[in-house]
Amino acid sequence: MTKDVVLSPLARADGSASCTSNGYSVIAAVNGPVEVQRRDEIPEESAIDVVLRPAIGVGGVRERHLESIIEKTLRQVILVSAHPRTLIQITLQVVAAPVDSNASNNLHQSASNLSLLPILLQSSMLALLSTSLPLTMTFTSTLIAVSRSGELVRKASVKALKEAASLHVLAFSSLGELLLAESEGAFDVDIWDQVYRWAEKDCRKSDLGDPTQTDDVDMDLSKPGSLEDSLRSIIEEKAAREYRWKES
Amino acid sequence: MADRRRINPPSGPTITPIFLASPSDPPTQPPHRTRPPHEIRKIFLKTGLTPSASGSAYLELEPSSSPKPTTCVDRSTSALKLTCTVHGPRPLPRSVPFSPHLLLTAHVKFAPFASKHRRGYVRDTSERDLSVHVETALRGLLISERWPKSGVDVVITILEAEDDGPAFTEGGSGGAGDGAGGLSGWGMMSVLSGCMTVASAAIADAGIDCSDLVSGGVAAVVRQPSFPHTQTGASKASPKEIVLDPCPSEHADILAVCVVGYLRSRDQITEIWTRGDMEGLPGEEGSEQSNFEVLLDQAVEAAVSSRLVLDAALKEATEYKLQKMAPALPSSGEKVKGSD
Amino acid sequence: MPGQVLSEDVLPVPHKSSMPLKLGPGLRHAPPSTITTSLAGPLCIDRKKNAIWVENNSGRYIPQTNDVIIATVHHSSTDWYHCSITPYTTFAQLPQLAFEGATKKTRPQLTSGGLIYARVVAASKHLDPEIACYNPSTGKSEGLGELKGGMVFDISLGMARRLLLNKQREEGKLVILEDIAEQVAFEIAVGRNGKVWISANGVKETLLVGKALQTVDEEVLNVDEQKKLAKKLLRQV
Amino acid sequence: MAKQPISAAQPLSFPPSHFAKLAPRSYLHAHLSSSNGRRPSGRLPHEARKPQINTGSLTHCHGSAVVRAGDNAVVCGIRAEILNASDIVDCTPATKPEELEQRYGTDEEDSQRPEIKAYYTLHITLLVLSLSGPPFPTIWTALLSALRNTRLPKAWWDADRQSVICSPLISDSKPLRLNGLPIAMSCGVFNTEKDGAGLVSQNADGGGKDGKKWILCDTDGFEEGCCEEEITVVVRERQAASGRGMEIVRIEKCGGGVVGREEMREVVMLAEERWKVVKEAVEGSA
Amino acid sequence: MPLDTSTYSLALLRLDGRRWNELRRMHAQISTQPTADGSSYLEMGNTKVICTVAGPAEGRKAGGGGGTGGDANAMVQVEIGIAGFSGVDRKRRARGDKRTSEMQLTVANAFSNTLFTHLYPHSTILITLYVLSQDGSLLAACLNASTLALIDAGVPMSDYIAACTSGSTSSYNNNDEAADPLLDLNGTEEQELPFLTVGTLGAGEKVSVLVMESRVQAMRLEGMLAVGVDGCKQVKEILDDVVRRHGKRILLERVKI
Amino acid sequence: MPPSTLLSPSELSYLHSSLSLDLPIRPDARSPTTFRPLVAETDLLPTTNGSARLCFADGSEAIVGVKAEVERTIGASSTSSDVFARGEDGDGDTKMQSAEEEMNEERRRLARGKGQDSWIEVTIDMPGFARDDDGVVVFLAQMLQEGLVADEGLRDRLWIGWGWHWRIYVDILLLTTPNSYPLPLLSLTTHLALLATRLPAPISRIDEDPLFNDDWDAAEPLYPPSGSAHASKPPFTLLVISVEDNIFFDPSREELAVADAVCAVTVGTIDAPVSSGKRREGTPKLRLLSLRIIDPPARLAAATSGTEAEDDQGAWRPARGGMKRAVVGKMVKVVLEVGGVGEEVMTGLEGFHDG
Amino acid sequence: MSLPTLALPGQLLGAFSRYEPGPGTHLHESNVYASLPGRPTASTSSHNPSSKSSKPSPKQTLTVTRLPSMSATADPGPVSERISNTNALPRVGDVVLGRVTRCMTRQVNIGILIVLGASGDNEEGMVCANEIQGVVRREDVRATEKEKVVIGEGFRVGDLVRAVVISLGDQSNYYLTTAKNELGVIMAKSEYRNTMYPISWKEFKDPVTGETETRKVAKPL
Repeated sequence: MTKDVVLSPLARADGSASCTSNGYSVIAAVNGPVEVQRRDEIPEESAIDVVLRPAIGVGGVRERHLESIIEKTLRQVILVSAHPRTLIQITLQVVAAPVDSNASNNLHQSASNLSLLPILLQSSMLALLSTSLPLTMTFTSTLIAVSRSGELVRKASVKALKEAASLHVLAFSSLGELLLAESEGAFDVDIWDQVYRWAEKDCRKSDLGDPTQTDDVDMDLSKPGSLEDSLRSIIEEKAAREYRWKES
Repeated sequence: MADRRRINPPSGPTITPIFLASPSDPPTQPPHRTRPPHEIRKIFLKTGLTPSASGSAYLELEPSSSPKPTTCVDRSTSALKLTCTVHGPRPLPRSVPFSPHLLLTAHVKFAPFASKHRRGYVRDTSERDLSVHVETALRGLLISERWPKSGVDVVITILEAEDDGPAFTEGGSGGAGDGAGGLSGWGMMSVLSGCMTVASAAIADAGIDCSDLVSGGVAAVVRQPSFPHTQTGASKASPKEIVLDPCPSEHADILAVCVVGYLRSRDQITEIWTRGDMEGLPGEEGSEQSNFEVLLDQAVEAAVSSRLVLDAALKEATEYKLQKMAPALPSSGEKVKGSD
Repeated sequence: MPGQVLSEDVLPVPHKSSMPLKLGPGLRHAPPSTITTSLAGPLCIDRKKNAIWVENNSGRYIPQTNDVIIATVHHSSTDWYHCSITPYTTFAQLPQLAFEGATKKTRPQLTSGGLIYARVVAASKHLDPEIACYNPSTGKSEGLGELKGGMVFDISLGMARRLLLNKQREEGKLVILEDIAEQVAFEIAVGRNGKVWISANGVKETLLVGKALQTVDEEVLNVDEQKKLAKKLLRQV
Repeated sequence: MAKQPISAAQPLSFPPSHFAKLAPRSYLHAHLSSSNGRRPSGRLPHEARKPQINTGSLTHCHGSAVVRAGDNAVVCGIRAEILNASDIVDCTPATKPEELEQRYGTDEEDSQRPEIKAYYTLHITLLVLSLSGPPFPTIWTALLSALRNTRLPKAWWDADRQSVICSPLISDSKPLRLNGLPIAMSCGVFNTEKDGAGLVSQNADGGGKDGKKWILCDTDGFEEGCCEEEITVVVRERQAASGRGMEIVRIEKCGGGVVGREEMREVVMLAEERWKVVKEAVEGSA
Repeated sequence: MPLDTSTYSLALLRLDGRRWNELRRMHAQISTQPTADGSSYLEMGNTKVICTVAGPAEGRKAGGGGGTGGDANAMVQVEIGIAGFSGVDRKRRARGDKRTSEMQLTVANAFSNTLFTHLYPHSTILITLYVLSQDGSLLAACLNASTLALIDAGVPMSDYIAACTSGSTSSYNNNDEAADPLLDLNGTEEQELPFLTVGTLGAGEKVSVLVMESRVQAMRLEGMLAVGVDGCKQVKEILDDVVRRHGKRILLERVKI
Repeated sequence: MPPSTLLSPSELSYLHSSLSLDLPIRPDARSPTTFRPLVAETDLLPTTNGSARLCFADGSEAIVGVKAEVERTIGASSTSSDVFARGEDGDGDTKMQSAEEEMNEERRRLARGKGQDSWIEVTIDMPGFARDDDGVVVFLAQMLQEGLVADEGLRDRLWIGWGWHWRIYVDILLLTTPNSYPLPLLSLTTHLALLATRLPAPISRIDEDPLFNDDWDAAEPLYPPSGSAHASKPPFTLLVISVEDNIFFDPSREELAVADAVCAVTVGTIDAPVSSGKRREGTPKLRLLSLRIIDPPARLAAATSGTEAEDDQGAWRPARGGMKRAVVGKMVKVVLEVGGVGEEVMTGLEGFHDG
Repeated sequence: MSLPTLALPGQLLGAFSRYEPGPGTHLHESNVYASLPGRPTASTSSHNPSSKSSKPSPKQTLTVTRLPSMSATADPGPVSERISNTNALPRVGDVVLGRVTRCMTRQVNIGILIVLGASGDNEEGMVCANEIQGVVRREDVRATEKEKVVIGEGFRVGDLVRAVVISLGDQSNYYLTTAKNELGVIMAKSEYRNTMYPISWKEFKDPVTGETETRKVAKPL
């Protein structure tokens, strides 16, 4: 799993994490709480600034949009009232994206848009944990595609994504709330319901996911089990490493 | 450099469709002025259409020449459509040094689809120039020392511009494109007059103390359309006349135009913008007045008649407010604040 | 993990009801009696002190009252020095008279860039932290004040905490310093803000000590490894 | 207890406008938890504002629309311009900075002409004249109405002029083909859990924990300020393939954890209601 | 080919009739602008530059030009305006133009190290250069003009900065060993030949500015540099002369009064 | 760009009142219409088609360079109407002497009305204005350009032949920081530069691609010198201020500071063909090309404390409202009238050019 | 001459000989003109802030009521939205309500939300569209023993404060004072974000936790 998730790879940042999954690879860095510009200072909370840089070129409209989604979500997670009038800056750099045959074509950009979202969320979550900023909860997120024939696909390939009838990204908090839901394509409530259930299984503690879902549905965090479990295990490992000195 | 604020069309120049001028259609004939020379076009003016602003107004000139049977995709005569929002008075941004009075800034912007030639998203020279004109017209109006250390922004968006008639189309992309390029045509002048009127209404709507209202008026020297189609006019001199509120597309060649921002109740002028050759007007030799003065007076005439509309619109709005506010605050003077 | 609610049984039962439960970093108390974690890390419980907290090593230092820190003077105003404790955060206020025996006449002249060893006297999330180089009650410096010469090394917050434990060897499992101290004489000041100031006779020695600490920190060496390292380094001098 | 006179009485001593400014959340909370459960705007929580649409008013545009919904006002102007195949660098269709737009870029695609000589490029400009509350639904409606209103002139390649020539006759021009009529609805979630929702919650329903939650359709500017969680749903009638009925084409929800499965169903139903209303407004305008 | 190598090798004369180590006619005046604190007008051949100096003045404008020196020193700011008509064919340089700003930076750095900026803390010295016509050696001309203007403004400096260009008689591609160095290239020569701009501190060997942006064999470099530095000496003489004459005039006027 | 005067409110009010007397008194005892002395030279830049340098009394200085380039006229093709026009006019010219004389004559006649605004480009370079599109700079550029293009005589002279025309770049360089409205300075300098501008003489026929006589001496002046058949002068802009009912030319900074209103008046000459021959020898008749009101600096500068009544004689405060119609009329008259300020200035400038 | 029921800017209202120009009017060539659209009213009130001399004038004072801009569109919109875009700017002597945005050792920054009249009467308050920066300097916090004031003990970020404008201040801030009994914090939340109630002139109490926090408490009106 160290292959897919690395905690604090960056020495200078207060906290950082890098994730690799499904052809994407992202490095997230968190800095904060630091001094905030007078302009966007919030009296009773800390401002959160998400910066997303695409693999190639500079960010545009699409990146801004993703940034706003991530910012809204993290605001729920970070204990913003703990550090008022400060800035918490999250920088997300897409290192690698799956090669898209006709990437030039905008029409499918939106698809890749969503498929990028989970790993962005995931890596920023991990980066936050490594920063040890006070949080209200943790969360995990996953991407589920619905093919034209109506069956659900996890970890859809680029091709599958392109052909999918609809795409769904859902994020669940450790308290079991649905934190975020982004869906596009054509579908109806029942399909969405199904997606919801699948996603919940993937994300939440495995004890409420049924045994059939043990195949590697998670963000490649190697050992089976839900994303939340793997998240936990990552942290445990970190702790173990840091407090090695205690034993012996 | 690439525009990252919006999703852009395919890279590569796009051009406005060129229409086949089939002589059969009436619309392709240049429209003629149907109004008498001293009549201005109908103006629709209403305040308070933009609730999110401190004050706002919308102005529309109704196309004078009778709307044609719309068999044609691009209607050749367009009507001026302006919206103006006023923000403030509000505290000045930190960057601006302390000022004991109200600082006014005006931003005039054409919507990209406002004119025949597609406009860019950044303000070009002609737009900036218009802004300067509008500021000049308004500054004289405000009783600015009643609003210390504060600023007010007047934002005018031109949804639809006067299409600039011959002067414009001939002059190529009149200044829109090339940096400090050529001037844009006569249409600009009537746009300015509209801007002044609408801005004045919006400012009054925002409840900012003014010494008067300013209304715009345009008058032009035109060569009477003796031969409709000759552009090479100079040689064959047909009689010149002065018309109020010229609609550029209606006049084969306009020789000079004068815009004024006029304060009626003070009989003063806060803004003049005049261009062109105003020589050889009928009855120039005899009279004491120079051609310019004759033209100026006519422009003022136009301003006076647009002032009527301005007053009416404000009256209506004010009555509306009064009856709305009736419960809100008892109409006794002392309780009003924020002034002086 | 953040967001977890600590069940009652985890909480230490106060053997003396008089002694209230102390909540360390990483825990939030929402009245009446729910305690939720806000940090990720091992949960530590000290039954004697009846305290409970979440260990964490990384991240940025947040000033806490009574912490000792190493700060850099950025600039000075009429009666304040403005010092930076961590980069890019608001400056801490150091009253110019907050030194041992400082009066209007005899106040220490600190230049920008100067190092000081100070104690956080006031830290609230709403106010800029205030620090002092003496104990307000006694007026004694208690080892605080300007740090002259020497060098500052960055270490993790956890390491800083370990170094400040009064029983390093037992609790902190730190032997490296003692071992080195046997052969190299040096002064050391440890700031909670993840900075350690070291001054030895020569630059070489200073570096040696600093490097030693940093390696111990980064590679999380246990006692024997530390001893090894100490030997290796000492061989060089 | 002494608090009653203070915490209860004091706020009431403000006129409503002040109360709204000083403690917006409590103000909204007070309204919603009052007997009639209406919002400050007098609307019911699930009541949306009806859009007023008029189209085709802009002369220099091939299609245009002005949409007002409450205090949101948006102008959309669409101009078709000719892009000679020769100058094409990449074939991204003209779109505007709304993520949905890309999804429905296909709408414009229809308008591209099969000839190799040149394409129509639609320059779509949206101006928000007045903003209060989430603008997207209004913007989207404006865009739709404008697209429906757009007519592209008949065009052909004129060999000797070496350029594309268009017929000026409206009779020759043809409208755009849109697939379906997707309508967007957004609503906010007002959640008093996070804060001990100020004054009012001090009464019976004491704030802090077990706070109340409301789903407010089509929030206005004031309410938007009080709602963190925001949901936008876009629905349209099913396309031919999978029979009749409605289908969802987009869900966007972030900023909070209140809306789960059941709530989502509820929201979608509201969206479908909304669809009917807006649909007739849009069609009425044409 | 601006420099006909064949004829050159024979007559050792350049197209404008100069010999290899000959400067172009150089003409300069001091305090041409009455309103400015210091000003100068300088011609190197057909390259004509006007320079005005404002300051040292309290406070500093944010950004602009190449600002250097800490708060304790004066900041030297340089603005270079290249007139649209200065070139052979009309070309408008935008303000943000990269080449211009690079030149600004070069000049700013050169002078913030030569001037005694520590005498004027928290203040700004603004050097504004107007290029009226350019025909090679632009940067050199700017440097020389600035020196004069600064002297006129009475800003103390350790010594003159005198600059000129030097090149090599044949382009990089046909690298013949026989390539000789050239002094003070004009516009056409600059287009064809490798060249560098060198500015020395006073008549000494101290090189304070050295810019080369063209490709040339390393071995030629030394020769070019030598010639360049030598040229700077000559330039320094000329500048010095200008200053002295100006000084004399002022003294005379004093006497008259 | 409000010129900052260091005058106290009371000084201002004194100045204002002394200027508003029936027989106004200017600080430097000038008559309302006299100008301050100025220094100028032309043809200082060999690389340009025309150039001028002008220095005002207050030390402000500007350099203008004019460059002309041949350019293909977009979308211009010898359409039927033009051809027709040619034939028609062709009948008239039997008594033309030499060939190229005739050609020029014909070119001149055909050019009529063909000129385009976009053929003339004015750019201004000002120290201290970081951005080229700063409101003030734009406004000045537009102002000057307005004057130039308003004179169709100039526009037409740029016409070379079917499909070809001159494009003129007027680059204005302000050397000193603008301490007052630099408009007149820039305009007069431009005037001189244009006066000195010469275009290579075309030797090709109008319907073929242009060829030019590369002999600079043979080049024709852009503005035919006075005396010649088609004599005309470049337009120029004057700054006129009004205090109460008095008007003043070439206002100093202090005078500007108390001006009730400021006007920029652009005048040009009437081309020979237009005014039917009744032109006095030497100076051609003047006409108004454009005029606009400029914000008086007093409005921009900090107004004194908010005393309500306007009639209080204490500190002077900038007047509210606008200017009177009559005053504007007066300004124009004084500029235009035969032997008026306009002519005076024009002849004055011509002196510099010839000398 | 009777007053018109409705006046527009620049409309003649009466001669200076008969009327004093009050708010919403101005003087031009010794006549009083309206400077706002609205209903002019004449009143014989001795105190008229606008008259240049303090001597009580027998003349009537003319005023024109400022009216907020209102959405002319069909639906009225929430009251807050309708009123909030009236442009209120504080004047010296006005009572203002604002929220503490930041505490520093020497001053508290306050975002002014509502400008009440000089009388401090709620009814005539004006809501600021976007909050205006104000500051209470340490010496202006309370009237007595100013030098002992510790900002941290008087205010917390988020508190609601009633204060009086003492000067237009510098380019960014209005200067305010709370040095009066009825001025100071009127509404405060505890660390646990519960609204507290005042129990003394310098303390608030959290009803839920029962903890108290110190403030510069405003005496409830």
